[in-house]
Amino acid sequence: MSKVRKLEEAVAMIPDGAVLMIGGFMGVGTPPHLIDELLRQGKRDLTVIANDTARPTVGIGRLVTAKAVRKVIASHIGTNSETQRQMIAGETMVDLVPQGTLAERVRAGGFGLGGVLTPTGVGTVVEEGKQRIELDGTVYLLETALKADFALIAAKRADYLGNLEYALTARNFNPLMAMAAETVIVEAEDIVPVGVIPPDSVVTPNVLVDCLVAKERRHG
Amino acid sequence: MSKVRKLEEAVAMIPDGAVLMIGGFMGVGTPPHLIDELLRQGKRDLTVIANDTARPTVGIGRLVTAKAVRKVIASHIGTNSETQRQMIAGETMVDLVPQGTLAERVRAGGFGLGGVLTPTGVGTVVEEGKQRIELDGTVYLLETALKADFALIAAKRADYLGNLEYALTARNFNPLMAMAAETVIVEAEDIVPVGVIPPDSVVTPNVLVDCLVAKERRHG
Amino acid sequence: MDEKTLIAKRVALELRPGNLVNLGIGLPTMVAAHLPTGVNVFFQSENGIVGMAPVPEPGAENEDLSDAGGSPIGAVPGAASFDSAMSFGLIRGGHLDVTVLGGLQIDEEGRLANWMVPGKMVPGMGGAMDLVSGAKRVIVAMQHSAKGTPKIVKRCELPLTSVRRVDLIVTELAVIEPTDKGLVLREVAPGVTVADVLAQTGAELIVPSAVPTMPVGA
Amino acid sequence: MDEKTLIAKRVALELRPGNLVNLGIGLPTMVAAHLPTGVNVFFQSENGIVGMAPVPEPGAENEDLSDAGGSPIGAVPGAASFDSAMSFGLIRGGHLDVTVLGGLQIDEEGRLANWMVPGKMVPGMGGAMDLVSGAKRVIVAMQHSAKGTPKIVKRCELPLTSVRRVDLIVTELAVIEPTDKGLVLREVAPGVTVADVLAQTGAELIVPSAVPTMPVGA
Repeated sequence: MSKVRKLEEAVAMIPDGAVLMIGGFMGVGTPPHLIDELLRQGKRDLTVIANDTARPTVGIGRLVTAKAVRKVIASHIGTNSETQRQMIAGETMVDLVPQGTLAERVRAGGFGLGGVLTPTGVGTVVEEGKQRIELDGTVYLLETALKADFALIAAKRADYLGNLEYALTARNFNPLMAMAAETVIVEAEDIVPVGVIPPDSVVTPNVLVDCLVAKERRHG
Repeated sequence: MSKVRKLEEAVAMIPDGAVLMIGGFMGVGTPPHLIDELLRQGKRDLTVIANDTARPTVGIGRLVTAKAVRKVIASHIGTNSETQRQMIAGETMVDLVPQGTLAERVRAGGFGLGGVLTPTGVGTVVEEGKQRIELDGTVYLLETALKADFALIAAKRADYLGNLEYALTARNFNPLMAMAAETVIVEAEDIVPVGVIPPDSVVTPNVLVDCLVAKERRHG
Repeated sequence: MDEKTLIAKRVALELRPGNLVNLGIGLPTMVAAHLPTGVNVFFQSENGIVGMAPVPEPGAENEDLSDAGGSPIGAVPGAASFDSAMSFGLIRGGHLDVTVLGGLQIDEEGRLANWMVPGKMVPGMGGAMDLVSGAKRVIVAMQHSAKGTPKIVKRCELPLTSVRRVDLIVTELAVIEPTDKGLVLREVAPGVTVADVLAQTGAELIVPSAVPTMPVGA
Repeated sequence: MDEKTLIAKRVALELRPGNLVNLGIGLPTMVAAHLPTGVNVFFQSENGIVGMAPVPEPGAENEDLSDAGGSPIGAVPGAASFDSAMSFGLIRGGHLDVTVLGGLQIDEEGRLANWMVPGKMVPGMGGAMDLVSGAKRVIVAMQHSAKGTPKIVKRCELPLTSVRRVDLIVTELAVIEPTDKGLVLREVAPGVTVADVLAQTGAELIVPSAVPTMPVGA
């Protein structure tokens, strides 16, 4: 049962209005062809959970610029003037979450935890509407789990089964998101035979991956 | 500033009564020479946080058999009749924690979280004395962070700086514990030059490691 | 076919190609040897691997590779190893398709007790509580009675492993499905009658008009 | 020496051999270029690496290796890369020795505001809140005033980054240490008087009998 799918087919599974987690940090580790294809298929009303929206012409920023996104949950939009404009104009909802909290909330979703207690944000605007819990004299905020319908993952290498490896800072949110979504779609730079990636090097085990996007044939 | 220390020296840092996290699962991934040396130096009144106490003559079980341990926090003592005997006789305190909860509590300690919400244990004896928190109709237990004075870690390879790699199922609790203790002492099967372990293969970054136990010279 | 093999064979029919499966120590471990032809699954061992397999031959054991009981194992091509937090993330996070566990008692609400006998046996819950709370499907594989005493009871006297209702109970006598209406008798073993099952069960069973025989070959 | 270089040089004196250090975007990044001789530290970039370094030469950039601003970086031998949860585990868990951040305002309680100006600038807090809450030592490196308006104030009007008291403030005029008694003037820049500092500060400063000059070379 191969997981390899054509790009169009993989992205066609995603309906308008879906909640997407998209890996990447300022575009590094964001799956470029999946973004291309979301745009080509004209998806609408997406909710995007991601670290940032990069720049207006880069990565997730392109979805914002194309007005494909209804809501963003991110830690940072400062490098994307268009996201800020849409937020201030009330065109796009933006939920800002401290980066470490965002990472833990995504992880909690994927790891079956209801949430975590973090000291980050206590006494700031981030605290609004949240439960404070004091333990041994330290105050924490209860931050709840996040889940998604789809995770769009960029990997350095995948084997035929879907075991994944990432490279350097392109790893970032990808392995966390691959745990936290109903359906996991992976764009890998290389697809290699089973066994090429040794067990200790696998960061995302194959059982988490639903769909592996076939490489574009650039030659021939 | 080398982190490499002689075995005696490294273990001499640990006072009687210390709280230790010790890696390993049924002895696999437990640092054997560190256990030997704890016994040789006659440590007493230790609190040991570990997955299990292996068997009476294996790994952490040897500390229990030698009555070096005052308290055990573990998920399983079923393979060690001596731990069970000492528990029933009231000689050793044993705190039993579901394995996944133990992993998250150790991780929370190392990751600066106050605790996590888990569905595991709800409605069972594990719930006693704990806070129940309901989110969106699901009940969770609030499980709090664990920390230790020392972590005793078994790694497959360390580089001169203290970057660590683990092998197969010998990884288990080791990388979690390497985050959660004030002082981290590592016994590595091999110590290799910096650069031998590539950045993406490092599981425990060197900045977490305080002390690397020199290899025993078995020949020459 | 002995009773344990019968149970293992019947449980094996519940597994689907590609499933991630965790087998408990003891009887459940036997399921691996009875996978139907063409059904490839991935076995997880909660100490940190997906893709466990038997050691292929004596002498090929590896010190760094064992199952949750500490016994040497092997691994399939494409296996992945990870730490204990990730291992239980897979279990608790709903990524584990099936867990097969032994049981001491199961009650009419389908709740399992399998981790301790107060005053007698205090092994600790290990991964059992997480497995029962988190797996998509929980199958209990056990003998129907313990020394003549029914293990399927009105209400567990032993401490519960989880309040979650298990999905299926497979014994040497029957296949029983806990539902919101109660325990439903789904199949009887070859040569076993409904009356036999009822006689050895300490809880009320809902018996459909037709109860087929377990589809297990000799 | 320009003002920013002065600040960077002074901050660099706070770093100790072996420290794990996170430098914010902008002025704090300049600290890396001014490490005292013999002080080797590890720089973390919160997008997932310990051991970041400049790209050694043009053309050696790598698409998979960037800083938290998305700009290409290099790495030292012995660097380690990891996911975002681990990166913030290092920060929140007390493993990060020093974070150096810019500031918009700091108040008499040593509380920092540096992530938004309501109605004007809504970039999001990124990693700043975790860094200020979690690092062992928080150093704010900033210019003393913004267009003539003091940035060190009685009480922050801008939304706080954290209620945690920062450990040191380094500006082109002074080194100020927030304590439980208030803001203590520790050093003045070469050629700057105590009166100069007081005139450009919007908060009360505790001035010891002797205030030495910043030990920074030309």
